[in-house]
Amino acid sequence: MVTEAPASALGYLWLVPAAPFAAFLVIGLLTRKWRLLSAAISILAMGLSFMFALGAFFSQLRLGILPRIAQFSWFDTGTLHAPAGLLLDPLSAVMLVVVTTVGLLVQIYSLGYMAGEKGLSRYYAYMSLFCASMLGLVLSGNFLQLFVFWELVGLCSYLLIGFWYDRDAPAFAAKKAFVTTRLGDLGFLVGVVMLVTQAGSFDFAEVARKMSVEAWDPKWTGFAALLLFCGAIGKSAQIPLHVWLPDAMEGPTPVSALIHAATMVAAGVFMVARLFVFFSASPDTLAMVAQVGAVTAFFAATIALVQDDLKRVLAYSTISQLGYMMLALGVGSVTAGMFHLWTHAFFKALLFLCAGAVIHAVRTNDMREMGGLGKSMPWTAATFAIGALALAGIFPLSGFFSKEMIITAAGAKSGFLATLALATAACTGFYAGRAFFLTFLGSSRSKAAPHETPWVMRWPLVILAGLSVCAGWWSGGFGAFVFFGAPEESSLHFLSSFFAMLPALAGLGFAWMVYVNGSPSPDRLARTFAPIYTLLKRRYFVDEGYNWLIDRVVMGFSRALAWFDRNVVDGAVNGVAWLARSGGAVLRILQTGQVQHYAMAVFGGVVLLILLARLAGAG
Amino acid sequence: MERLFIELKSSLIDLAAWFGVPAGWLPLLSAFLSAATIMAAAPVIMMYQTWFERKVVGRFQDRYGPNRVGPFGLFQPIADGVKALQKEDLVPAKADKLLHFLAPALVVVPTFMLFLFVPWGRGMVAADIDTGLLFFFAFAGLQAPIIVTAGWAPRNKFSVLGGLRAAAQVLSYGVPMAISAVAVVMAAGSLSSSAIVEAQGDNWFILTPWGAFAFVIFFVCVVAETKRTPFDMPEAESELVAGFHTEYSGLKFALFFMAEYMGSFAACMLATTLFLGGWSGPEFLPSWAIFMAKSGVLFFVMVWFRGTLPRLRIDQMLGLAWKFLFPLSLVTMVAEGLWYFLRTDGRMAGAILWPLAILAVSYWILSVVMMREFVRGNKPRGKQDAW
Amino acid sequence: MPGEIAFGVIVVLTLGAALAAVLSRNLLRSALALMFCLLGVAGLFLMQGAEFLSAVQLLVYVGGIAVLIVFAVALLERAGEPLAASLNKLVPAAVAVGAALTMLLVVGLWRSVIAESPPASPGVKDIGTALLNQYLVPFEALSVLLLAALVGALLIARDTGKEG
Amino acid sequence: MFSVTAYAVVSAILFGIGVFGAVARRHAVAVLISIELMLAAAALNFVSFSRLHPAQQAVSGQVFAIFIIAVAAAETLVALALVFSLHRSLKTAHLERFNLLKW
Repeated sequence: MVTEAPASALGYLWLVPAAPFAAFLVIGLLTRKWRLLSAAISILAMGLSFMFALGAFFSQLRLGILPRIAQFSWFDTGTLHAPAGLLLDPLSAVMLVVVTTVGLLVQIYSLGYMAGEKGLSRYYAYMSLFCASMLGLVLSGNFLQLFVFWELVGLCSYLLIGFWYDRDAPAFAAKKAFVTTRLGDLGFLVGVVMLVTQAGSFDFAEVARKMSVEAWDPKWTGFAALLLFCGAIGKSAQIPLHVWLPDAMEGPTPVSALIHAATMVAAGVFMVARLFVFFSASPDTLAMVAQVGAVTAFFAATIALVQDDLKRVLAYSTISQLGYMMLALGVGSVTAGMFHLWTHAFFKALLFLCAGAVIHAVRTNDMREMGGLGKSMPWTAATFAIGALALAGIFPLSGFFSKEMIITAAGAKSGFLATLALATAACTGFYAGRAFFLTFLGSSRSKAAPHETPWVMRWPLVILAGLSVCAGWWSGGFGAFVFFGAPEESSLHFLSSFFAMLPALAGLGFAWMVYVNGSPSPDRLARTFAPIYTLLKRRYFVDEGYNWLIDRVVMGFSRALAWFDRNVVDGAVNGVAWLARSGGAVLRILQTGQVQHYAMAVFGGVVLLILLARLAGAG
Repeated sequence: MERLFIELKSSLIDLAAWFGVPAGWLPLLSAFLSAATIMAAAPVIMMYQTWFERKVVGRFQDRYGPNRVGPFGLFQPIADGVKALQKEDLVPAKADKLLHFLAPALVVVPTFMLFLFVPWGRGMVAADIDTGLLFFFAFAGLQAPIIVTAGWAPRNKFSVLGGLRAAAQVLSYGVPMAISAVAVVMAAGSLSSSAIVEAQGDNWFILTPWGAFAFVIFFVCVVAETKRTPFDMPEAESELVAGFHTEYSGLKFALFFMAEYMGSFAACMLATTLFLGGWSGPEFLPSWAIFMAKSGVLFFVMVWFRGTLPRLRIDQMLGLAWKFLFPLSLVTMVAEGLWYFLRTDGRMAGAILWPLAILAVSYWILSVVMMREFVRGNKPRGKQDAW
Repeated sequence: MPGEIAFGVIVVLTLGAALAAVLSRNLLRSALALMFCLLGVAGLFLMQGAEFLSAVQLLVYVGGIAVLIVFAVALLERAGEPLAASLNKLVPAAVAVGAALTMLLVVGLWRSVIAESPPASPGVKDIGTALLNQYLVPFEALSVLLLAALVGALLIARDTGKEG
Repeated sequence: MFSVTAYAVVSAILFGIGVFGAVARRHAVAVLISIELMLAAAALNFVSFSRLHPAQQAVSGQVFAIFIIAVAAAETLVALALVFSLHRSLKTAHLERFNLLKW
């Protein structure tokens, strides 16, 4: 971020976030009544946004790594400079493509999935706003804008998770998502304030420049970065704030796809990558990031092993994959982290949309009631298989390349982290296989008559499947495009790479044995490892722990506060109100309602004024 | 003959100056002399109006009219006056005594004032001021509150109704009357009555296309303003006994009667001034004689109306004022403007045709609308207004 | 001298009528007194050379407003409103304030030296020119106001048909 | 012609009488009458003081008086309509009864 390309080169980039936002306004204000028109407006706007994002991406690719910035001074208080504008560099260019591609496909897919939904206009308005906020976040060049869009993304995920607000579960899930991420956002805000007040500017480049010029204490910067990381923990659902993401499955499935692949959770990873310069200031912070990432990846993967709900499996897999990304960032490889984000976006969107198609067909989330769907839904089964293999990291699908990059990067730093990553890869292979086998193979356990998806839902799957296959082949160029510090060479050594693929293959094979061959049978496994099984099934009792904490500690404290509020604070307020009311009761005797009394007062006042003026004039 | 009255007045003033009246008082004396003349002449004119009317209406109804007192009944009005003086002054028990006494007296005063502002002859305007016409209308309008008071004073329901009707009528017809006079004011460029007469010369305003319309409107309004048939709703015997002057007898009644007749003659004089060239005419006759003759002819038309036309209903009458005469008088104003500018442009044919065209078209439209209204209005439709 | 007499007569008429208007127990008499008072004011206009204004005062105020008020009184009275007890309890205060205001104004006027310049009485033409040039916008606004008042008054006073 | 002061004094007295009536009279129409008195006093002041200026400004005073008269006409019209309307619903025109908006 030292040299800049001319700002005018940004051209119509502002349209990328502006088009969906305009769609949101138009739908919200004008076309609420015409649902299909709303959908068309939203998709058209997203398509426009997609075109311009592609244009920006390729122009950036041609230009190389130079960031382009178009900023104007929003306000300036003297000690604090707040610009507003757009920042385009390889990082945001990649994110633009991810967000607009997934956003567009999800919106098209929603046409089929949400058909007949009463609140379709509302749905598309939120979707547009969601994409617009994420795009704005990606293009932010300063802390203020970043924070605003960060919160907008949170708001939109709240609105969309709670889309069916008339049911209890989505309403609670939405609240949970909002409150949990808010916990992380508090840290984020403090971190932002620390950095911004120290530098006297919101501008990323300016803060970074101040940091190096004024040689800030690395410990201090590291602490600020750690606080920033809190935000990422919340948004990207890292341990211990991961609890909202599985619950967020209560939203419509396309929303889950969007949240998991491109918008909400990617924001945390993106933020860390964007502000990596501050993280890199302190090795301790980086280590912390890596540890949190690795642990999250492993624990989420183990939980995913035993879940019965198809969407929950995918949700925990997302948490796990996000852990991978954090791990990559923590070991210092922005390239690996972002590349995994890039590939993961496509195959996780694909998996969710497939899951949506399946759920659409069998009207349940429970894998125990599925099975044998491969015959009736060949397209979905095929694309899901591609997604699952990519998720497991099987050559030559995209997941292989990105995961490989991460494991290599982790291995260079610490053997423990690499081991954890490999163990996670094994688990990933197992649950990916398990999900596919339980859903599409075997005999049908479904009560409904499943059917293939309509074409509006099928084509996004096919396109995403293609992307899931191909996205990884760019691994060589990616390292020269998105990096921190020095360009990274493609570190693919075939032998070691295939060695790294072994755990995943093993996991897949084991899944095949258990769920297709039936020996050992799942039930026996569960009985044999009963304590572990229960622990995993109950997700390490994290939710229960939180509930206990909140019920006992927080609520007790709150009750004390409530007593104080009711008796002391309210007492004071009521006292003031009582004073005002009784004062009014006395004063209102003056208001007789007789016009002539008022007239009398007016004329009397005139007389007094004249007298006063005379006296003043005489004196 | 022409300057008879003017010379008479100036010689009297000279005489007073010779007797040592200070110069400051002489204008007052002049005003006093004019006022005295008017206060003497107007009642005499009024008396012979009544005689004239009775004679003419008698002819219309195929009878002689008054012919007992004096030759051709010429002394009949004097006999009537004596009779009125002798009659008992009846005051209803519950009447507001003060107002009952004041109203008849007050009603005559503004009527006398009217004569101040018309040019009786060349140079014979009692109060020759810039805004004479405005004052004429102002004093004509002054009658309305007094008549309401007169109707209210005896606390008789019919009287009140008569008074309210009279006020409504005077107010309503005052509007088109004033507006049609505005057309004349625009043409003459002055509000002074003598200036209006001089502006006409021998080209009377009634001979212009807009003037003809304006004159008809004005004259109809004048008839209504003075509450004469067919617009004598306020004193419609069949409905309200005798309207606002039901409870007045003797001299008080005579005063109302006098105010009415004097008012109608003053209105005729104003119509003459505005539209008929005032005192201008053949040179061998004195200007005041010409003026009186023209006004007399107009009064004859009024009598003619009375002998010919039946009475209107009150709502029809007010409708005529607001829905027909008022818009038409506005059109007259526009037509006058057209006439004026086309004439100064030198386009004489256009100056006549265009005003005629727009007046004819609006007349036609308004009369169609009005006829509809009348036909519909004849069927009872909801509640009629209380007067 | 005749001027002084005329002024005195008119002033006495005006103020006397004003007092009568305010004090009379009978509303119709009040209205009639108002009419006389306004006539007197028109006379004062005339004496100051404001002929046109005097005529307008007569035409609009006396011939229009006074008629309206008299009309209203006759109609209201017909509905059986007792006209007695015309003054309320505020009389002493009202007298005090009215008198104080008048005294202050008169004293103020008495003390101030008003520089008289040669009187100029604008004619009808001057006023007309001023109205249609310098004061055109207020003039038009006034016509709109009058129209609005007319329509508004009709709307407010219209009998909704429920009661007689 | 008399001094402006004389007319102004007359106007002041007229205004004072109007104030008294507006405050002390019971009947709405009587109050209206008193207000007319005050307005007339104001118009009289405009005309009187306009005499202190040369013709160009003197017109302004008279024009203002005309405006006052016109506004008074509008005001009377609406006020009477209100009185009629209130009289219909409350069966009285006494101002002290019109306290529906009290408190």
